[in-house]
Amino acid sequence: MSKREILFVEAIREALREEMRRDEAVFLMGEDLRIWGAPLGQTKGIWDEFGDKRVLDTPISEMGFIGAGAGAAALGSRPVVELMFIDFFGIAGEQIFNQAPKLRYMFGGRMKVPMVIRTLIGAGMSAAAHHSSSAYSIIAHMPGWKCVIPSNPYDAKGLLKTAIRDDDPVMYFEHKMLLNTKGEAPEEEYTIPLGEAAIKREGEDATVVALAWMVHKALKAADTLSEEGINIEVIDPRTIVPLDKKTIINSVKKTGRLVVVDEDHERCGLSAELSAIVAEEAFDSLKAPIKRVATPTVPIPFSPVLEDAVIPNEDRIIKAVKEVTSYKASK
Amino acid sequence: MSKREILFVEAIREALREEMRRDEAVFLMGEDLRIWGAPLGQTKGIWDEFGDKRVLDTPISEMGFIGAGAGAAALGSRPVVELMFIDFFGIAGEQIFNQAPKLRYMFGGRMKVPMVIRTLIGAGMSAAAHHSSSAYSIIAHMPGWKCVIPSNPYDAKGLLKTAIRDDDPVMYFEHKMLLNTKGEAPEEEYTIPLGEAAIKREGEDATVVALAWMVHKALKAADTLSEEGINIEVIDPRTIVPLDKKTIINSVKKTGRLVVVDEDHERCGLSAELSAIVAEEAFDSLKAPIKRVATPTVPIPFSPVLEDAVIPNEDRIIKAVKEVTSYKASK
Amino acid sequence: MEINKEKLLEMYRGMFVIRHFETKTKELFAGGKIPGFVHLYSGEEGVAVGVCSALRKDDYIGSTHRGHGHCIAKGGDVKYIMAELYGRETGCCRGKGGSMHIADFDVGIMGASGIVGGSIPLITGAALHFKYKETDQVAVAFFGDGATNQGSFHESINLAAIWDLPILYVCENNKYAESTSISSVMRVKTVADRAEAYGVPGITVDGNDVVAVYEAASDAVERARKGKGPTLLECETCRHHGHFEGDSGTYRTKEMVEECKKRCPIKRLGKFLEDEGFATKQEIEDIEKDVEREIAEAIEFADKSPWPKPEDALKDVFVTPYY
Amino acid sequence: MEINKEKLLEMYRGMFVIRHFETKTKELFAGGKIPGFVHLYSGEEGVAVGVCSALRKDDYIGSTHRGHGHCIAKGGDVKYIMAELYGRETGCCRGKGGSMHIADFDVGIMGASGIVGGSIPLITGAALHFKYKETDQVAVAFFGDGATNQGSFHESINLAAIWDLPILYVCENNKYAESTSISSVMRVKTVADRAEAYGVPGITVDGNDVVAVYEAASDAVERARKGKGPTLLECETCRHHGHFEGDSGTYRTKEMVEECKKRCPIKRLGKFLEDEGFATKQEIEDIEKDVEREIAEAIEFADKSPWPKPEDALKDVFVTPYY
Ligand SMILES: Cc1ncc(C[n+]2csc(CCOP(=O)(O)OP(=O)(O)O)c2C)c(N)n1
Ligand SMILES: Cc1ncc(C[n+]2csc(CCOP(=O)(O)OP(=O)(O)O)c2C)c(N)n1
Ligand SMILES: [Mg+2]
Ligand SMILES: [Mg+2]
Repeated sequence: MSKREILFVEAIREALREEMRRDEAVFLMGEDLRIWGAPLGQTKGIWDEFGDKRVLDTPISEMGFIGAGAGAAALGSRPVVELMFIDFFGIAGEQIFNQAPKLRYMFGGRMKVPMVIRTLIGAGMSAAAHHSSSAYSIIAHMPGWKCVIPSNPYDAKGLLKTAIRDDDPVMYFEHKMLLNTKGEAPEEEYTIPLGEAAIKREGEDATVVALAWMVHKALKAADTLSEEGINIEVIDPRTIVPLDKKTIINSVKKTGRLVVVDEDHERCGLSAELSAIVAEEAFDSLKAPIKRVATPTVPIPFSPVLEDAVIPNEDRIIKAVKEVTSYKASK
Repeated sequence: MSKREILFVEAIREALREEMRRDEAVFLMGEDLRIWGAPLGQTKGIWDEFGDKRVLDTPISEMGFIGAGAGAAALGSRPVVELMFIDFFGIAGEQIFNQAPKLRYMFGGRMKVPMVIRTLIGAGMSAAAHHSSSAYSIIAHMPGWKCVIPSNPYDAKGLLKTAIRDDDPVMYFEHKMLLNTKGEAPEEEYTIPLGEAAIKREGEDATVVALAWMVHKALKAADTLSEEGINIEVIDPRTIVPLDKKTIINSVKKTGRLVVVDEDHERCGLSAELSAIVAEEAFDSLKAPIKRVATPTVPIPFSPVLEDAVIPNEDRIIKAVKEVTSYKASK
Repeated sequence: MEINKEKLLEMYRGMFVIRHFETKTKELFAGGKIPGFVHLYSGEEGVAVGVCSALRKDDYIGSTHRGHGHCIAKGGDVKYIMAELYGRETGCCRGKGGSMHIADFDVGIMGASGIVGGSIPLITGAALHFKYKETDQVAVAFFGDGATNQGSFHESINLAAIWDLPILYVCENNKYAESTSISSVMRVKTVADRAEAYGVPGITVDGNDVVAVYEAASDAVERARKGKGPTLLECETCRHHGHFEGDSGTYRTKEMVEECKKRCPIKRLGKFLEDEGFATKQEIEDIEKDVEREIAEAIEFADKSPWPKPEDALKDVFVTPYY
Repeated sequence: MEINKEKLLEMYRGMFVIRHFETKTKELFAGGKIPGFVHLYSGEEGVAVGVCSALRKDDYIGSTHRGHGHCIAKGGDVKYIMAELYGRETGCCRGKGGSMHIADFDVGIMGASGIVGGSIPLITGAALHFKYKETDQVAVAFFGDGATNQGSFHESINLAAIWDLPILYVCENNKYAESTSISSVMRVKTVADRAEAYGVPGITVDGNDVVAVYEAASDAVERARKGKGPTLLECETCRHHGHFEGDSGTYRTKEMVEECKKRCPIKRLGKFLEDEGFATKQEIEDIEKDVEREIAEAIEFADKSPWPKPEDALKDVFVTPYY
C-alpha cells in the first residue's frame, strides 16, 4: 500500500466522502455542517461535493434530529448524524438511550437502525464542564450502541467506513486533541472490523489498556518506563462495543498486571468494566492489584491548572505501572 | 423504639410528610402527584394535607420541571421532584447530567442545589424496555449526584429524610417491586446517614453485595446456601454515592470472595465498579475471581419468560457463589 | 368530499374491531392473561380509523402507549397484536415489546413508544426518509394532548415545517394526561393553536365524527404528498376507561364519563349509516358478528402460541450477534 | 415613560463597559492569556443593558455561552469576571467555570451555560422560587434565536405561562446560530410569534435601541412583579464578531457585518445623548476614559492573581467532601 500521511480530521472527511460516493443512502445531518464544515472542520468540503440534499444543516434541536436520523435509518437511509459534542447527549437523551438503540430489540429483531452518530469527546482545550466530557461509558452501559473510539488517522478512517456500513447504530467518538494529529493512511480503500484491538507496543511487565488521546500518553509513558527497564504492553481496544476481550486477557495472562488508562470518569466507567472483566476472567494470572488511571468523578474544570490535575497524564500512568510492577503481596 | 410494621410506600409518604411539616422550603413537584398520588401511591394523601402550594402537578415536561426544581433549589427551596420512572432520565437528560449536579462545581462552590429526585426503578412487572430500567450506574457515573437505593421500609424512610435535609442533589431510587413490601419502622423520628452500608447477614464463605430488590434475592439464596453449609455475608450498600467501601472491603478481607448482584446492566455498571474497587483495594485477600450477577446489557424484554431470563435471580446467585467458594486456582 | 358506502362500512368495521379488541383485552388483563401496563383506546376509535383510512399501506404511522387502536387501524393483524400482548413468540414483536411497543413495518406501523412523545422524532424521520428518497409516501405521528408539552413535539414539528416534510401531526386530545386536565397545563384554547408557532396549518376536528376526521386527514395527506409540508390535526376525543388498567379514574366524575360514552364514534357512525340508508341494522350486526369471530380467533391464537425461549432474550440487540 | 439623564448615562456606561471588556478580551484571547472557547457580546450591548436596567439587584438572570455582557450588565464585577476568564483562583467561579460558566449569586447572576437552552429551565425555577416564597422578585432568561428551537425553551415558557411565573424570556435575535441563519430554521417571521403557542404576550423591539429595550423590559417586569405572568421579549440585534473567537465568519458578507456595525447601540445612544442635550462630548469621553481605567485594572488584577491549587480540582462537587 502507498505510504501517505494525513491528518485525523482528513481521515474523517475521506471516510465520509468515500462512503457517500459508494452509497446513495448515506447522508449527513447536524448543525453547521455545510459552510462551517462542523466545529473542527470534520465535514469541510463535503457540502461542496454533495450539495444540500446529502448534507443537512439542522436547527439546534438535537432531540428532534437525532430521533429523525433513527427514524430515517429504520426505513433504509443510512444517516451519519453529528452530535457536536458528546456533552450534549442529555439534550437528545431520550432518543439516544431509549429509541435508536432499543428499537430493533423491542420490535423483535424485525427491523434495523443503520445510523452513525459522530461526536467530539475529551478534554485538553479548557472547554470546561459542558464541552470536555468523554461519556462513552454511559453509551456503552445502555444496550444497543456499538462504540468506536479511534486513536489515529488510520483507524479513524477504516473504522468510520465500517461504522457507516454496519447495520446497527454506531456511536463514533472523535477526540478533539487528536483531530490535528498526523498519521499514515493508504490512499487505497480499506476498512477495519469492529471488535479488534490493536497492540500498539509489546511488553512483558504490565498490560496498559488505553483509548484515543490516552493511547498517546500511554506510549509516551512506555518510552520513559523502558528507559528504566520496565516494558509495558500497550493495547488500544479501538472499539469498546464490541470489545476485544481476548487480546486484553491474553496480554494480562502474559504480563500478570493491568493498568487501565481512561479519560472517562472513574466511577462506573469503562476502566471499571475492563478491571472487572480481568478480575473475573484472568484472575489466576494476576500478580498485582488492577490499577485504574481515570478522570476522577468531578466535572471537568476550566482552568488549565485544574484540568491538568484531573485528566490522566504520563506521570500518573508511570506511577501506576510502577506500583503494579513493584508490587509484593502482603499475605 | 416502638415496634411497628409499615409498607415501603408508607415509609416514603411518612418521610415526605414529616419533612414537609418540619421545613417550609420543602415542596413536591411532578406529574399526577395530587389526585393520583403518583403512579404507585407514593404521594397519596399529601396534597390533602398540604394543598396546591406545596404539591405541584406539572405538565409532561420533565426537562422543564426538573431544571426548574434545580433552579428553585439553587435559590433556597428544597424541592422533592418526581421523575416518574428512571427510564425517563433521557427526556430530562441535559438538566440531570449537565446542570443540577454540576452547577455548584462550575460556579466555584459558591452555591448549592438541595434538590431530591425520587424515581421508580427496576423490572419484575413486565413493563418492558421503557419502564423497567435501573440506570443508577449512569447517574453515579456522572459527577454530582448522591444516590440512595433503599431495600426496605426502615431504610426507605430514614434515608429519604436524610436526602431531603442534605444540601446536595440526591437521586432517590424506589424499586417498584418493593413498594408493597412490609417491614419494621419505628414511629419515632429517625434518620440514617448516607454512606453507611448495612450488613444484612453475616457469613464467612463469600461476600455478596446487593441492592434494593436484589437484597431480598440474595437473602433467599443465602438461606438455600446455608442448608448446604455455605455461609455468605450479604451487604446492602444502601447508598452508592457516597459508597461505604470500607464495609465491603473488610468483608472481602474476611471471606476472600466477592459476588456482586446488580439489577442494572452489566457493562460499565455498578457491578463493574464494585469489582474494580475490590480488585484494587482488597487484591491480596481474594481467593477466587470476582463474579458479577447482573442484568445482561440488553433492553428489558416484555414477556415474563424473557424478563425472568435477564434479571438476576436466586439460581444465578447460588451458582455464582458456588463457583467462587469451590474455586481452585489453576496456577 | 365524496365518501361511498364501502368506505363507510370499512370504517365502521375498523372502529368496531378496535372496540371489541379493547373490550376483550380489558377482560384478559383482569383475568391475568395479559401482563404489564395496558392503556385502552376505547372511545377514541374515530381518530385512528379516520386518519388511517386516508392513508396508503406504504404510508407509516408512529404510535404511543395507547397504541392498539392505531396499529389495528393501520392494518396490523389482530392475531399478532394479541399474541404480543400475551408475550408470546408469535407476537408481532416476538414477545419483546408488549402493549406499549407494537410495531409492524410491513404494514407501515413504525412502532409505539412507552415514552410520551418518544416516537414523534422517529416518525418525523420517516417523513425525512420519504423526502430524501423522493417517494410520495406520507408519515403520521399520533400523540396525546399531554405530549404536546414535551420538547420532542416542539423540535419535531419545527423540523418538519422548515423542511416541508410529508407528515401529519395528529393530536388525540382526550383532555387528560393521566389524571391531569389539559386545561391546567396549557394556556391556549386548542392544541391546534400551537401550530402557528411553526408556520404550520392547525386544524381542530371532532374526533367522534370519523367522517370529519377522515376528510380533514385526507386534505392534510394530499398537502403532504404534494410536498406542501406538515399539518397539525387536533382531534377532540375522550377515553371510556381509566388512563390504564388499574386507574380508578377519580379525577373524572361519573357524569363526565357517561357524557363521553354518549359521544361514542361507533354509535354515531352506526346511526348515520342507518339514517342515511347506507346500511341496515342487519348489515351492521353481521359486521359485528364477523369481528367478534375474528377477535375470538386472535385470542385463541395467542392462547395457544408458544412462549419465547429464555435464551432469545439475548438476541436482537444487534444485527450481528449480542456482545 | 420618563427616563432621566442619570439613567441614560448609566446605560451608556454599562454598554461601554461591555464593549471595552470584549475588545480587550479579544486581544487577550489572541495573545494566549485567555484559554477555552470565547463568544463575544460586542454589538448586542443594548439588550443586556436595556433589560438589566429594568431590574433590581435582587432579581436574577440566567445567561448563555455569550454571557459576559449579561453578567456585567447585571452588576457582576469585571475584575472577578476577567479573573475567571483567565482561570484564576480569584475568578468569580474560582477558575472552575470560565467564559461559558460565569455566575455570581450575590448580584443575581444565576449562571451562564455552555449548553444552548440549558439555563432556561433553571432560571424558570428561580421564578418558581420567587412565587413559592411570595417575594416580588423577577427572573430573566437570556437566550439566542437558535435556542428557541430547543425543547427546553418550549417546556419552560409553558411552565411559566400556566403558573404565571414572574419571568421575562428575552431572546437576543442576532439572526444567526453559529453559521446558521435563523430564517433557515424557523418558518415564522419573528421569534415573538412563538409566544402565542403558550398564551403569553410576545413583543419585538429593536435591540440596538437601548431605551426601547429598557422600556419594553420595564413593562414586562412590572407585569411579572404584579403576578401577571411571563413575557417573551425579542430583541433584534447582531454581533460584531464571529460566533466565537476563531470563527472565520464566512457565512456573513463583509457588507452585512459593516451594516451591523452601523447600527451599533452605543454609537446610537451617544448620538442621542448629544443631540438631545443629555450629555456633552466631553462627558461621554470622560465616561469612556473611566471605563478604560476600570478594565485595565481588571486585567491587571487577573494577570496578578494566583492560579488555583491543583488539589482544589476535587473540591466543590458536594457541600460535603468529594467521594
Ligand atoms: C416522558 C414520559 N413522561 C411520563 C410518562 C408517564 N405517562 C404515561 S402516559 C401519560 C399521559 C399521556 O397523556 P397524553 O399524551 O394526553 O396521552 P393519553 O394517555 O391521554 O392518550 C404519562 C404522563 C411517560 N410514559 N413518558
Ligand atoms: C445543545 C447545544 N447544541 C449545540 C451547541 C453548540 N453551539 C454553541 S452556541 C450555538 C449557537 C447558538 O445560537 P443562538 O442561540 O442564536 O445564540 P448566539 O450564539 O447567536 O448568541 C451552538 C449551536 C451547544 N452549545 N449546545
Ligand atoms: Mg390525553
Ligand atoms: Mg443567535
